[in-house]
Amino acid sequence: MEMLSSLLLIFLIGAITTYFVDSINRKFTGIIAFLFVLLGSLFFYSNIHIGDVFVFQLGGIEMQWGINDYSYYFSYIVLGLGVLALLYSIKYIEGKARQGYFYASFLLTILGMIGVIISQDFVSLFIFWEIMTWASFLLVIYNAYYKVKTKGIKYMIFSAIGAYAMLTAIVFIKEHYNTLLIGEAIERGAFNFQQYRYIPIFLLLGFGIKAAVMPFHVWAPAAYSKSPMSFTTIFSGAMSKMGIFGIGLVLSTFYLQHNPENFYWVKLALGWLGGITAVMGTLYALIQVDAKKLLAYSSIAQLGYIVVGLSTGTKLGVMAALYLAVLHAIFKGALFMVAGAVERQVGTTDMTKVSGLIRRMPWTFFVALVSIIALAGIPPLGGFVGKWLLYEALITESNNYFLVIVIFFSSTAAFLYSYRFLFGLFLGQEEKETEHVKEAPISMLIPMLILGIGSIIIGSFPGLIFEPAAKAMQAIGFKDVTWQMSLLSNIWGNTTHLFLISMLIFSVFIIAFLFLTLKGLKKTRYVGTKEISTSGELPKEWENFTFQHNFFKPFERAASPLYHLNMNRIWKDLGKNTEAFFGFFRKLYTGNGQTYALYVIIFLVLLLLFKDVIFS
Amino acid sequence: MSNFKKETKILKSLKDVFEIKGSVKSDKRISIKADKKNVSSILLFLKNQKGFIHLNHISCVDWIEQNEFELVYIVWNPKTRLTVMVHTRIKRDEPVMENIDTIWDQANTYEREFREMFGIEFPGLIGAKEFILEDWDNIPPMRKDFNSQQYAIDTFSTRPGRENAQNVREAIQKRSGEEIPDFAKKYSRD
Amino acid sequence: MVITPVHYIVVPLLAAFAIPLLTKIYKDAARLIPGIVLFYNIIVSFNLLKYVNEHGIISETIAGWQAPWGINLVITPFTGFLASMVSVLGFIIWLYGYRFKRTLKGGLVKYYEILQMMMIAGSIGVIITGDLFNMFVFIEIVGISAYSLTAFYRGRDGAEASFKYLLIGSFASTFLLLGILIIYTQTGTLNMAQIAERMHEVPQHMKIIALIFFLISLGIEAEMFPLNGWAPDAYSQAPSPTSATFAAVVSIAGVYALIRVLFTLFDVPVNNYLMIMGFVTMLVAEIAAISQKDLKRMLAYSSIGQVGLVLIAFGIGSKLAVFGALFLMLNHAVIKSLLFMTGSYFIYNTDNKKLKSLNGIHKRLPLVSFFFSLGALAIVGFPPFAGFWSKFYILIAAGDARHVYLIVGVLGVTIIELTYYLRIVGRIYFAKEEEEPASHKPSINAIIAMSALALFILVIGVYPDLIMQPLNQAADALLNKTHYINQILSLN
Amino acid sequence: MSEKNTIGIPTVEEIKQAQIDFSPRCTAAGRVNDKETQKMVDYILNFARKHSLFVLAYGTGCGAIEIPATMTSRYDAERFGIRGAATPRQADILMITGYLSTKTLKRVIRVYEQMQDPKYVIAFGSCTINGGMYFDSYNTIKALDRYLPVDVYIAGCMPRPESVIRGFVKLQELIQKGNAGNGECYRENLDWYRENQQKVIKNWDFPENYNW
Amino acid sequence: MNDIIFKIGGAFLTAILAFTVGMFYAGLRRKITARVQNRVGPPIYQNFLDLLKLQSKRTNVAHGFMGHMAPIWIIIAAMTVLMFIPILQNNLWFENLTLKGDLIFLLYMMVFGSLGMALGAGQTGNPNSAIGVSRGLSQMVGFEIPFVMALVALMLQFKTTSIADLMHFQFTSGHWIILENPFAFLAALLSSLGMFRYSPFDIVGAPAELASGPMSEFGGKYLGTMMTGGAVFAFIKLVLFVDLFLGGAGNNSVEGIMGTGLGLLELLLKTFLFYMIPVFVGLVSPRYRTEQAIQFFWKWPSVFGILAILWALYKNGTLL
Repeated sequence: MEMLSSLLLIFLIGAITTYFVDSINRKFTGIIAFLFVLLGSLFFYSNIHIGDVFVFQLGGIEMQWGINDYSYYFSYIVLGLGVLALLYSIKYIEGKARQGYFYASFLLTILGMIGVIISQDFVSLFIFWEIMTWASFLLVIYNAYYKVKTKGIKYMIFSAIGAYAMLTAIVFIKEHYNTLLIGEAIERGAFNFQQYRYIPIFLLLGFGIKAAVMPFHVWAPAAYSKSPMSFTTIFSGAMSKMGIFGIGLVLSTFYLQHNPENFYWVKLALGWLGGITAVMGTLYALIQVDAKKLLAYSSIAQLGYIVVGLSTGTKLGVMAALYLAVLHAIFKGALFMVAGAVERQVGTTDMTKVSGLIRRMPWTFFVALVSIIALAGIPPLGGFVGKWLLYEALITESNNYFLVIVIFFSSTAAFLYSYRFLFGLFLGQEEKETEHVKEAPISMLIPMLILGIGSIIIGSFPGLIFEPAAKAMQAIGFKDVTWQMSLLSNIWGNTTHLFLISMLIFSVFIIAFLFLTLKGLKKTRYVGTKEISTSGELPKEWENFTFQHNFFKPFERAASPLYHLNMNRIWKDLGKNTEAFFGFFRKLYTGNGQTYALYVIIFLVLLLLFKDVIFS
Repeated sequence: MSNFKKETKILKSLKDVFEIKGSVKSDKRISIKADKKNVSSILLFLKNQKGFIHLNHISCVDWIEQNEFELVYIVWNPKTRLTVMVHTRIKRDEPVMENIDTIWDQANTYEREFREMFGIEFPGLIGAKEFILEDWDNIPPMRKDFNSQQYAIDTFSTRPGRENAQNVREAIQKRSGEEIPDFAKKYSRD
Repeated sequence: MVITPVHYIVVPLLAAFAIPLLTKIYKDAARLIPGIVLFYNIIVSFNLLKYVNEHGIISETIAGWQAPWGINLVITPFTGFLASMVSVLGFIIWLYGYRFKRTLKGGLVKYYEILQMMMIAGSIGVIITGDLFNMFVFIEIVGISAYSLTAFYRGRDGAEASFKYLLIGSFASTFLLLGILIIYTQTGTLNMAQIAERMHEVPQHMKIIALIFFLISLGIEAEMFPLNGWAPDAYSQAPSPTSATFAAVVSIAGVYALIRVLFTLFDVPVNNYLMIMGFVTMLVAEIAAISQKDLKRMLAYSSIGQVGLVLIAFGIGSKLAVFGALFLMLNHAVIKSLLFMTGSYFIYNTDNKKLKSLNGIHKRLPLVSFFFSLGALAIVGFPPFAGFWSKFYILIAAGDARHVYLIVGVLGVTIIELTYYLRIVGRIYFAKEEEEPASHKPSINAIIAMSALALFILVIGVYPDLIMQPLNQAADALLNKTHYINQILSLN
Repeated sequence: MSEKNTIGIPTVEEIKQAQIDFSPRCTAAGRVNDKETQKMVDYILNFARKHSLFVLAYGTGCGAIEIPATMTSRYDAERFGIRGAATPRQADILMITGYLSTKTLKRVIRVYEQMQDPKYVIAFGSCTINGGMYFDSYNTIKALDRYLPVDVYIAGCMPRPESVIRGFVKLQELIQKGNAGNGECYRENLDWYRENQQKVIKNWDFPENYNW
Repeated sequence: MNDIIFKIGGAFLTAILAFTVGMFYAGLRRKITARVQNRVGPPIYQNFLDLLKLQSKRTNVAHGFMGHMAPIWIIIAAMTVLMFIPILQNNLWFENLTLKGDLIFLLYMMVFGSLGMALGAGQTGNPNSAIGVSRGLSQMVGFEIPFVMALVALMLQFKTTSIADLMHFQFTSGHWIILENPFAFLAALLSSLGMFRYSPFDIVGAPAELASGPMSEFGGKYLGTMMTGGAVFAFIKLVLFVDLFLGGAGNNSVEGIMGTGLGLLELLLKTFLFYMIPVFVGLVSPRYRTEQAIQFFWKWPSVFGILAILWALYKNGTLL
């Protein structure tokens, strides 16, 4: 099918066009980029059908692109979020330099992601993976301040470690199966575990780094928070899901379908890594003062849940993971957009400097509120469904009981940072500096509202996501996946009726709201946040009493042992030691001709001395 | 005077360096009178050379008859347990005194209080702004020429029935003819 | 056969002598003639390559002197491929350097052009020659031009670098001559095919001693660790087009000589040696590169690292590995030329070789910055650029040979490489710096040259099949030793 | 107007009249419900109000030391439904415990205005009545009802907890009758109060309108 | 159709019951506290008076939309959770909409109220509110952990995540879970101390330090509504514990109204007895700081929680 290649071509042409349009007229760059992605998405959903396959030869290697249910499921994340993020970008990036660069990289990133999900052989998977990586690197360093550069390099190094681990695995897959097609490799079935144990491990490492799994997560906070927010939407919402995509693929193909007996240790290791990732992400999220960074750490934690879900390898667990993947894209996309809107309108997202934006940006707050509720997993929004599935999977199907506690700890502590985010930016007293702030422009609000309303709807009707997710699971080898539109049920026969809950909550809400609002309506005064009651003091105009510094200090003190494990520091030490070790080698080049001549002589002597050893 | 050996020694050493008048008041208490411009150097000398590291107190007296303020700096040596009181006088007309909150941080509090209550300026004072009083618009209240009672009557409404409260005891006496007991006389306001 | 390989030798030599004369007539002749010569070389190369790929090996004997003493030129698909590559790159580098230092006095430009041309011609000579002694001669031609060009700026640093190069280079010549001597005494011939044929008669200890001399001398030319101390200094002190030539042409010739000697002449197993030394070369070079503060020096170390990878690939020795190695040589030549070209524009504009001065330079040189970033991404091996494929094939080959540690090592070193290249990309684009107009905008010929290379990188990256066929044949030709011997012996 | 004393001591009636002139008591005080017909509702609500008195824990002067004694085991004010409230938003009673410097008065006024109707003021000790021992101080006000509407004064320096409880009981009686709680009166006569307040508080930086 | 009417009627009855009982329990607590402190104390209906007074406040101050919504979140959470907890076993009126009462749903729904109120408190702009919220949320992370451990233990031991099933198990077997898994009960009991937020875990709204913390800007109808919600929540917690550990209520064979009455009596008895534990602990305890409270919950209660899970696995036969 040429349709697949034309799809990629749309994005490629889009990238090139935007790059050049920018140098002609900056005004239309964003719109053109958006139109290209819209076109691509429409093209994808109208012309490309499940089961399409495109086989060709490139560089002597057989390649195959295709679409199955599993990749179709992830295309929703990539293209859906991509369209919204680009619509959002138009105003977000307006007025900044190098828009062509930005949009071209953006489109290339989307191209890379689409490529990853349509690749059905390992080489094109790797190629698109790397395109995605470097294009996103260019975006990570788009913001032109100094620290970004090193953070971008950090991201790139970890990505490269992952990618090269993947490449190693691919090389050995070629050696073992003598094919590079994923489907063929799966068909050839069980492989010699004693000898090739590291193949899936390497693949998992490669995908896991992109999914920011525990010891390799250190690139994520900086990369997520320093990129332009409209890109972070995709970065955290969709690109990290590529890691999830890969992990799911690897687990199902290498373990569940062919070697279920070898799954136990992987399940345990991956589950606990995911759990620790969730905990560490949460713990670090709640001590952040920058909203963007908070969200970045929160993304790591959420990805931890998804990895835990996948690691169970059961229907409910994988369903939870797939559901959470979409849900995380929805609410974290919305939240990063919120952070971006605040950044654009106010100029900073430092929560110690911003507060009380709710009156200035009510719609943005609405989106933030809805998304945060979804993130925290509070019914009746979507997050609860994901949490429910995850717990039920762990308790009823996976027998990983203590992991439940870890996950629950993380998700309870998530309330802390959820509140911190809303409070830090939107609640509290208004800053005098933010008096002039206006609501975000409409083209930024629309995508945010779409995502916000999305997380409300799928809270009551998770079946909307279960349907494609179930198909996707069948595509990777799960049999008889059942789902219901708004009813959750586990294998012990317990059910939770979401629509009923929503209706109940809604009706109680209506009653309570009417009661509270209508009662004494005339005598209720709505006053500003400066008029607080503490000790009768009248706050001065410039004063801001909002409690922002060391917000969760008590928790931090109580949990201080947990904060001792600082992966960032460990990696930094490792880097330093490596550099010191390198220093020794570097000194071999003294810059002195005599030394070099001596090397030649010594080398000659050595070769002559050990000639029997070397040339036998 | 042999009892006050240490005290005399300190006094002598002070007199050697500065132009001061002074005497040993009592056991371990030395009182000196210094010129305004010497005060800070005397205090520094005492702090750095003689071990009077602690500033006990600074007090201010309004000598309205002499048209002067008197400032008393009381410093203490914790080792020898000697106290030195440095008296100095400044003109009421130009109430400016050297700031010593660089020598002792705690002097800042006293000086801000004097600034507000007596109107003495201390150039270079840290936090030289409203301290205890809020929005004071009259002459500084602790000066002797400030009539507090009159100010209170003028500013704050007085409840009726209390206008001549000062004479109530006398009035009672007059009305009922009873004697004011001796012990009560000293509490009488007139 | 339309053109004979002799043209390779004759035309540049004649031109070299003609240039000083023609300069008297037409002032720009010194700059034009090398271009014409190199372009002619390209035509010759493609013709020959096409012929060779269709009809088999060409062996041309000059002046009727037969082996063992004669000068004979051999074009196989392998050498033909390398010769074409070197010619094309030589021409592009000439194009790039067409306006190079035209403010210099005429004489200097003249010498520069002659030396440059001689260096390229010499490299082609190394590649196409069929006997050992001529190889030595051509290596000397290359070497002498290179020494002179290194010292071209006549500064203290240039002189020092040149002297180092000369010092180490003279070691190379000496040992090469010694090696040739031993071989000649043992086999009685200098023709490589004949030597290869008679090699099994040579006693083992003599063979190995000769091999060691070759390894040392050609290792110096091929920049193998620890014999490559000259390279960074020479690269960084030479004029930028010359640096590009070093990377794209001279080092290729050096590697060719080493590989030819090891693969064709000797039947001693050197695979492990090549892999280990290649890996050490790569590792040390990249480690040295990461701590450099000087752009050209860093690129020089990077070149050494790439050569190390080429040696590893040849060390693996399978068809796919040699294919990958040739592909990598091609990519390396192209990309490194591009990097040196763009890097030299950075240096012109900052008057400073330090990396620090690159901060935010993209505002002044957008196109050049773009090319540099492209080259950086390509040389690290990011798809969809050309660099990816060569590395990929080499890794696949290593995987087939089950060299686990080699794969992990190479990829680990690649991470180091990636770190410093992307650090520069970061600098170019993203550190803030006050804006000033570019003092040296790239001239149109330079843009054409760089665009051609960039286009190559992109096109090959997206569609590698374009050069799969010649590469395949070249790899076959190198590996099929008996065919080579038989063909040449029968032709002579 | 009975005998006028020669030495100028006013009679009780004169004092009362002067008191009214000095600080007019609110006549509109203590309206519980605007609809007169709802007697029963009034009764119930007043009953609830009188038995649920939240005292703002705001000690202005030395009298604050009597409050703990009143609240704790010995005198146990909680049996009357009296308990402390932490913030003016929740409180019913503002208890001025002793002298008020002008600086404190400003805060007290603000706190009073932040409380929600119906709200009651209990002034505590002589100082709030006539300045007490601070009658000639340059910095304390002398009669609180010039600045805030006071429901109950408790005389004494200091009043013992018994007196305090007596004051509360008096207030409860007033509440039951519907005569306590002058928040609306304060709002109606705001100009008069503001005038007095601004006379004392020099740098007036309150918001223009009565908006909390 | 009849069923639905019964359900709705039952829902209202339950709400009224929860409200009344909750308010009376709060009054009882005040009375008991007073008696322990050798005081007379307020009448036990005192809280009704307080509520009536607060609701009859003539003016109210709201600090914006979220502040206005704060009590509503609490009411929503309280009513929704109430609807999902079976009050009496097998009783038409008091089984509500349980749908077997999913435990995970309850865990999350119970947070809904406090988080919503925290948002409202945040909007008031009072720093004390925010500090109180920070402490409250931190403390919540403390006590939720042992509580969840206990619940997971129960789920594992009885292979269900439904409260109704747990109740049914106790009803049919006659064994209360407090005996079946004592460690789970201990863990839950200790974390219930934190849940009720009485001393020593009352730093969240400590009046002297924080001016009643999150509620410091709420008065009048808002405070009254919050009190209502709090009373209902107290009842919910008690019923939850009784259902989970003390055999539930309504376990009698008497038919009709009498049966319901007996069941309610049983429920009141059990809840009252359970309620006395946090009340009396609160009476004799000083106040923990937040980090001390968290660390307390992460020490012994969590150890009991782990023991509970191990015990459940042992009973289950899946341990080892």
